[in-house]
Amino acid sequence: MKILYGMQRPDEGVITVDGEQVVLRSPADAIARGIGMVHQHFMLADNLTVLENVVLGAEKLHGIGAGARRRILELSDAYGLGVRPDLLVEEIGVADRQRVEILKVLYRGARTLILDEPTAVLVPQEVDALFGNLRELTAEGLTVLFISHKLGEVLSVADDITVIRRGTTVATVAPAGTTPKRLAELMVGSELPTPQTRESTVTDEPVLTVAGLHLSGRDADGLLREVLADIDFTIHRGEVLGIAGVEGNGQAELVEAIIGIRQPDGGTIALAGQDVSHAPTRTRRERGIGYIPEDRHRHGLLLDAPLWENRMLGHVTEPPNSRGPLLNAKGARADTERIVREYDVRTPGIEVTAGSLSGGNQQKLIVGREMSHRPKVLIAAHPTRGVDVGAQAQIWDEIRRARREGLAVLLISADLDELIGLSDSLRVMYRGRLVASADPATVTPEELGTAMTGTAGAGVGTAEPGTETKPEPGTGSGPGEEG
Amino acid sequence: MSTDTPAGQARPGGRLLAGLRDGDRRERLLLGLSAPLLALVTALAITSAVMGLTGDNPFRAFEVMADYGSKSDSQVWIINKAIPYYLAAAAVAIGFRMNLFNIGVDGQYRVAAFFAAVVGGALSLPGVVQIPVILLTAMVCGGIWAGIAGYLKASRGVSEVITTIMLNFIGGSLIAYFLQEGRLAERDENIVHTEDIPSSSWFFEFPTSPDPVHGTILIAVAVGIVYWFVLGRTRFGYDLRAVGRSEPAAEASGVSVKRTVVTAMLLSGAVAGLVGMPTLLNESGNYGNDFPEGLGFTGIAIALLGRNHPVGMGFAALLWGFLERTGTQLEFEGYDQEIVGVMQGVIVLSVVVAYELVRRWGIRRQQRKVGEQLAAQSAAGGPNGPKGPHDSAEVSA
Amino acid sequence: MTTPLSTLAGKVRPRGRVAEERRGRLTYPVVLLIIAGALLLLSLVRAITDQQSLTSAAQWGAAMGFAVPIGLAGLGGLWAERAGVINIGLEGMMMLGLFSAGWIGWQHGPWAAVLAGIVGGALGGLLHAVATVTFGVDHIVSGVAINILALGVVQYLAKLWFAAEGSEALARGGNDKQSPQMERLEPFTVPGISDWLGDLDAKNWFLLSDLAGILRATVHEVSWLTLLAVLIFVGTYLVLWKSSFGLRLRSCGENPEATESLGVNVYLYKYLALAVSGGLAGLGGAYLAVLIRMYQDGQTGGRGYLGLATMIFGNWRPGGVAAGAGLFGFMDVLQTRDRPVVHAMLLLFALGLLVLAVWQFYRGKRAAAMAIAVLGGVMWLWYESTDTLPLELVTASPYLTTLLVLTLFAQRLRTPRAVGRPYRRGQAT
Amino acid sequence: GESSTESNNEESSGEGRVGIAFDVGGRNDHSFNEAAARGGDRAEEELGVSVEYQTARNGETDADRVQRLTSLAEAGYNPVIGVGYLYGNAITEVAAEYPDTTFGVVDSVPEGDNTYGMTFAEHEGSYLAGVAAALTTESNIVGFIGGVQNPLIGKFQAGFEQGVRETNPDIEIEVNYLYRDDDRGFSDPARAAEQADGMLSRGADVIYTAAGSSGQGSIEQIAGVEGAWGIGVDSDQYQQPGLAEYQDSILTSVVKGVDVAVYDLIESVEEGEPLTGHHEYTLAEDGVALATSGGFIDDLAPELEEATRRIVDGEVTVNDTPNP
Ligand SMILES: Nc1ncnc2c1ncn2[C@@H]1O[C@H](COP(=O)(O)OP(=O)(O)OP(=O)(O)O)[C@@H](O)[C@H]1O
Ligand SMILES: Nc1ncnc2c1ncn2[C@@H]1O[C@H](COP(=O)(O)OP(=O)(O)OP(=O)(O)O)[C@@H](O)[C@H]1O
Ligand SMILES: [Mg+2]
Ligand SMILES: [Mg+2]
Repeated sequence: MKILYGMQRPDEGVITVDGEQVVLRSPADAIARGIGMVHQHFMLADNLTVLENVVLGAEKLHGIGAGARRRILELSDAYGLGVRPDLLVEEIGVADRQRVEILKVLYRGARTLILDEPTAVLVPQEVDALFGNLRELTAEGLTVLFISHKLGEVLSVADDITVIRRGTTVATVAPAGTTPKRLAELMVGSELPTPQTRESTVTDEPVLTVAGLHLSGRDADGLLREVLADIDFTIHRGEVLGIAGVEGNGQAELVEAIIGIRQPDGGTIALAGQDVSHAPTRTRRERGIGYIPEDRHRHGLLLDAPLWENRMLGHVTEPPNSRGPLLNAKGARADTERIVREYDVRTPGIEVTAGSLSGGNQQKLIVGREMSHRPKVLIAAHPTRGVDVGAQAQIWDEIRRARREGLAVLLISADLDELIGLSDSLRVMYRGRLVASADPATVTPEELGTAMTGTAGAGVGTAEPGTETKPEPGTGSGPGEEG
Repeated sequence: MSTDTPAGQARPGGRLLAGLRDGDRRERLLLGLSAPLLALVTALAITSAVMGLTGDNPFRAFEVMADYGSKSDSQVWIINKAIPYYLAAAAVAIGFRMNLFNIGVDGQYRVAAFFAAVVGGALSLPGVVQIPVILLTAMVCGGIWAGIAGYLKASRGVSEVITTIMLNFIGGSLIAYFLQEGRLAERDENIVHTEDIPSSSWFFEFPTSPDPVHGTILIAVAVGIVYWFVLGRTRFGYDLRAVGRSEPAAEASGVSVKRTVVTAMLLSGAVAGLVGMPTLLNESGNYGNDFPEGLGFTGIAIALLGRNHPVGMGFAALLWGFLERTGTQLEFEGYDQEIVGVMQGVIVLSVVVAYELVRRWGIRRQQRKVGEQLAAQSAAGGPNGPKGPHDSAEVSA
Repeated sequence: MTTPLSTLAGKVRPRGRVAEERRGRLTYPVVLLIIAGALLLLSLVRAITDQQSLTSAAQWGAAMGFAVPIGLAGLGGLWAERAGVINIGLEGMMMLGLFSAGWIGWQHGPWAAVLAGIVGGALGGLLHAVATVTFGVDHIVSGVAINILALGVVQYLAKLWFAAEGSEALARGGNDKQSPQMERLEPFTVPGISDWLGDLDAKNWFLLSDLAGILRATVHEVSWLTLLAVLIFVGTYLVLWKSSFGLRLRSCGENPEATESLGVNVYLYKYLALAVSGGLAGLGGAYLAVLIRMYQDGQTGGRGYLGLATMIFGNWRPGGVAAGAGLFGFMDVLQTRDRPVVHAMLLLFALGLLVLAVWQFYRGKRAAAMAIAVLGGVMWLWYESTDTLPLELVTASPYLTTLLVLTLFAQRLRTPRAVGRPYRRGQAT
Repeated sequence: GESSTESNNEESSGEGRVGIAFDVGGRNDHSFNEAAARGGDRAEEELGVSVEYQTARNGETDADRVQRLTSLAEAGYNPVIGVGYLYGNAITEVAAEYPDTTFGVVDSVPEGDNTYGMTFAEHEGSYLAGVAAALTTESNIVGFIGGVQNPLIGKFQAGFEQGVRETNPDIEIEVNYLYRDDDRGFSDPARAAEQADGMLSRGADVIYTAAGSSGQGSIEQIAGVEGAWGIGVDSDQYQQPGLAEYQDSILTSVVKGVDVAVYDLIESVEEGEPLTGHHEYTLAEDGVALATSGGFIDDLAPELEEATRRIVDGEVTVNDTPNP
């Protein structure tokens, strides 16, 4: 995709647009050819307004003032995107950002849209709305290239499917003539693993008890806001508690509060009966909290450091990483070799930097590291995000194995299948509160999605997928709390 | 800081040989050596060009420098000169290793040396007691002066770059206030200085010939060893480096970033406090208005040159001393000694560029190796292939 | 559980932000109000202490003069950091500007010197660009290296070009620390208004005369370069915030990957930004050279670093930089021209802090209000119990003030998001 | 290995070679270095010696100065002269190593049998400047601007104040320094200009500036005001090319006879009877004097001569430290 969009140059081969062979040297070339791309990670500048983000690089079309605003509103109306041009990007929610990204592409008059995993952060209703938008686009005669790991989505939205594995085209199929199972086999070269887990290993021995947790924080304007409120839950030995929710509803803050990075202003956190509400992060981790962070690059690894130093991260006070105040490099090295072996981290050695590994292998290293210290409770935030199918299966396996041995897991994921498949019980988080609970045995992704958008109070399944149910965190649908 | 090479990791010299047998390590050693070589060659070339353009014969100049710099008295001089430089560099490097830019070493060592000199002049204890007291005073004062910046950064989020610059100026005023006849100083002709430290409290010298090497070199060596050991071998050092590499990751791993910031600034300041000691205890015996200034800024350059590495900084400090020693000699030969300033600038700039180029080349190589490995494994499809669901007992059909 | 999804009733409470009314942000009316308040305070202090020079035209004119080079350096820093590059090499670029201006100035006059200064500084900026953008060197490392290099080069060339035996430069007063003098750049005065305001100022009426004095500083014996600097500040605002060029440049400092993905050549913009950055610092150096009519070794005296401080102080906005530089200039001039006035400043600070305390109290921050009030009280006591301040304290006052202000307000600052981060073309995910 | 001194010995230790090491200002600093150079130049002409000039870098330490002096001594230069009080300690140290060489230092008093300390009675010269200022001012306000507040500049201040006061006690004296203990004060003309402007705006009409290169700024500022006078230091600033356009505002300069002192020392060594010890060049022997270029103080000659006489005769003792 980077090549198609001119960000990288191919060694060989040709690209043809509208029957004309082209050489794309830069994104500018691609844009000139009517190719537009919505990247896997949002490409937005938070501190600029929506309007500024959209017109950036295409100022010649309609200027950067009133003309541009008019055009944006026009486009937004025509495709039902509902974009408001004068908000700062940092003030709008994930789904809105996605639409801004699409608008950016449309604004440049692109005829070919590349969408790289656009649904990763959306709830099913938002996905449906997005697909609605895409169908409108294709109806207008635009070409859409849709990249996804989620096979159901591909099958439902695509007219034509190409499977790529390790840099080469494996097959091209029509959605009508294939099944998810067959697609999956094409992708991994073997059968699709599923996160299903049925035999309950839940005991009644509480490991992590959170009661009445309350957290408030200051926003960019210095105003006090409630971020978490009335959070109560208990995870027992052998239990996986899943938390569903649209991103930005307090999950990240909940994790940080449990880990001890944020100091809650109310409530208690108890680990195996001991109150750790005011213990520093290090103590909590020593007492048995394992942590697979949401953003491995930011929170899980030292990208510039070799693997064996990364193996110490978060556990530097524990053997085999140190003896007393001194590091035990030898022990850490040896143990890293073991993790690489046991967890199948693909690397030429333990001296390479963590940054040179692929995402999946980085994640396996993190999982291996956390599991090596026999945690009592594992906080797993999006443990398989952006990870290839093979690594995904391994990580699921690992969680299941540990759970059998009595591990308690707090699982946070945007992948509802993963959540439903792995969890023993489920909670839904919305605007900083746990607003609903569900039984993974019976709940469907759609029902969960409805609850996640905050319409759960209206009952189940009544919410229509569409613009009026879209969550708009940050757009101020009601008064906030002030301290 | 981000320019840290993997080769910048401290490793005991004893393992060097064993390391050579290891292909990976040999390569890193080669990488580590190629950067300074590349830089030195570039710097020589650029300086030659500058001298050539201005009508001087560069080769003759280099010859003069090499010749004069290798004399025994020059060597002693260079070593003595390098002692405070090394200490200043170490102070700066402690900050660098955790992404703090302590631009205020200059102010810290002056404040520290001043108060240490005052204390040293006021007491007349036996040397064995008094010298440690003086050193301790210096470290505490330096630590406090840097600690202010650390505290403001941790508690109020004020950039340490700005606070330390401000504190340099403020420190100058503080010293100026006290360094007056009738306050903490006395007057000797045109020089105002603190009371002389009793000669029993001077540091010893190594009776080398023709000139003695200052005993304070032991302080520099000790700081170097402690720096290497604490950063590379202890949990604390690991935490500190982790914060330098990624603050959020360190925080999540259980390091208290704020506390580490304050601690690092305190340590940096304490080492900065020692910068003035070689001058105070081996040369002047008091702090006067002729006390050297600007060593802190030289320290920054040397930390950059030596890549924050305890041995690297040693070489860099010696190189700096060499340039200054031989620069003066150039005047005798009809050259302008100011060319030394140009050389210093060019060397620092080419070193940082060369290091970055080599580092990036190393990373690209590493990535290629990772890729090759992956390709080889997937081609073999063998033992490490992705696990199918049959591996897992729990997957239901 | 009967339904697959049981709602925990009553728990849904919205958590959105308070509408769009952006509280606490500086809007134009607020800024005007603050300025008016400060003026009132100043008049009050002037009246109480009878220190006329607090609001005299000469004082403010000189403050502007002192502020300009610092402000230009700060603005240079702003250009660089808005494009995502930290520029700690401002001091070196200023030296290059100072030197180039001195070198060209004595031969071709002050305007040529200004041009040369800009070019000299811009060369330094481009060198920084080569190191940081093309070679990806750490920004601070490169900046420090440039400061060292600039000092070396400038001193070497000064000796070579201004002090060569038998040269014209030597004959005309050059030496290895100075260039020969250049012609004077005459300042301008707006005839009628200047005198009228001067009369008004002389009357010493509360507020009115103070205002007249301050305004007169902008029309009486003002350096053309000061005017140029003002235009550049306004121009910077317009270019960076009101043009598509500026939008692109700023987005390079916020999210270069996104900018690249929209077909913008990020390297080009960073190069341009650094050239401008260096050029502005160089202009600051040239300003000094034109002011003292020559290159003088060491005349930059850390102003580049102070510029960096004003940039942070000014929250990366031209108005803020101007205010920060103005504060430095004002405090510096105060102590240079008229030392007793600094004592009066204690009263000003005390009053200012008390007003701030009332404001914080009104906003519900009692602890902060108390702390500030106590500080203000101490200042008041200090003012009442002394007649003069030690020279050393006076000298340190601009730095102490900066430290104090940053300590109070640092948390409200907003750094460009991608500043200092290494960026490589084509590395976006 | 081999020390640099051993190999240098083969170079001639010939007669008639003089080494002069300047402070950072360098030989053309329009100040005391330049005056020292004049002395050296005169020796070259009149005594036929050859003089090697060396200049210090910014931020030097004693080690750097010791090295410079050692190199000169080792190469056989005799006498070796350090210009500026910072050379004091270094001269003491090096002189002990080279008993056969004569070492001189300006503005300091070194130790050792083969050393010669040349200091100047700046306060006495400044006293005369004060007298001239007091007799010239019409506003009865005069100013003193010092570059750096240190003992040396304090001598200038003390003498000037005493001279003014003893001539006319009603005159108000404004005293200001550019910096406290920061050598930037000797190279910041912009600041000196501003300080002069402040004094001028408060009515001062004669300003004495003792601030090295910074003085140019103050004199320029003074020249912009009708009827205001500047007083220079060290060299006769009326004669300086850089200040040519302001000649008409330079009332006089307090000239230090560094050139004479340096010449005397060289001559004594050439004659085989090197000067040693400490010598203060006083008003009595023209070691300090007021420059008369421009003729602006010609009509004050009687009063100035009277003041000179009283100092020389010891009727007046001039303070060398300012009253606090
Ligand atoms: N066979 C291969 N040859 C060369 N490079 C490869 C190969 N496979 C992957 N890469 C490299 O791996 C990196 C990952 O590729 P890319 O991000 O496009 O993967 P992806 O399929 O989009 O993965 P994801 O779905 O996780 O985003 C790229 O930088 C690419 O250069
Ligand atoms: N030209 C190449 N040839 C072979 N392998 C490559 C090449 N370029 C990159 N790789 C490898 O491909 C892998 C993918 O890198 P990348 O960081 O893009 O992974 P990713 O799966 O996209 O990770 P993430 O999920 O964090 O985005 C790395 O291991 C890298 O070393
Ligand atoms: Mg991808
Ligand atoms: Mg990827």
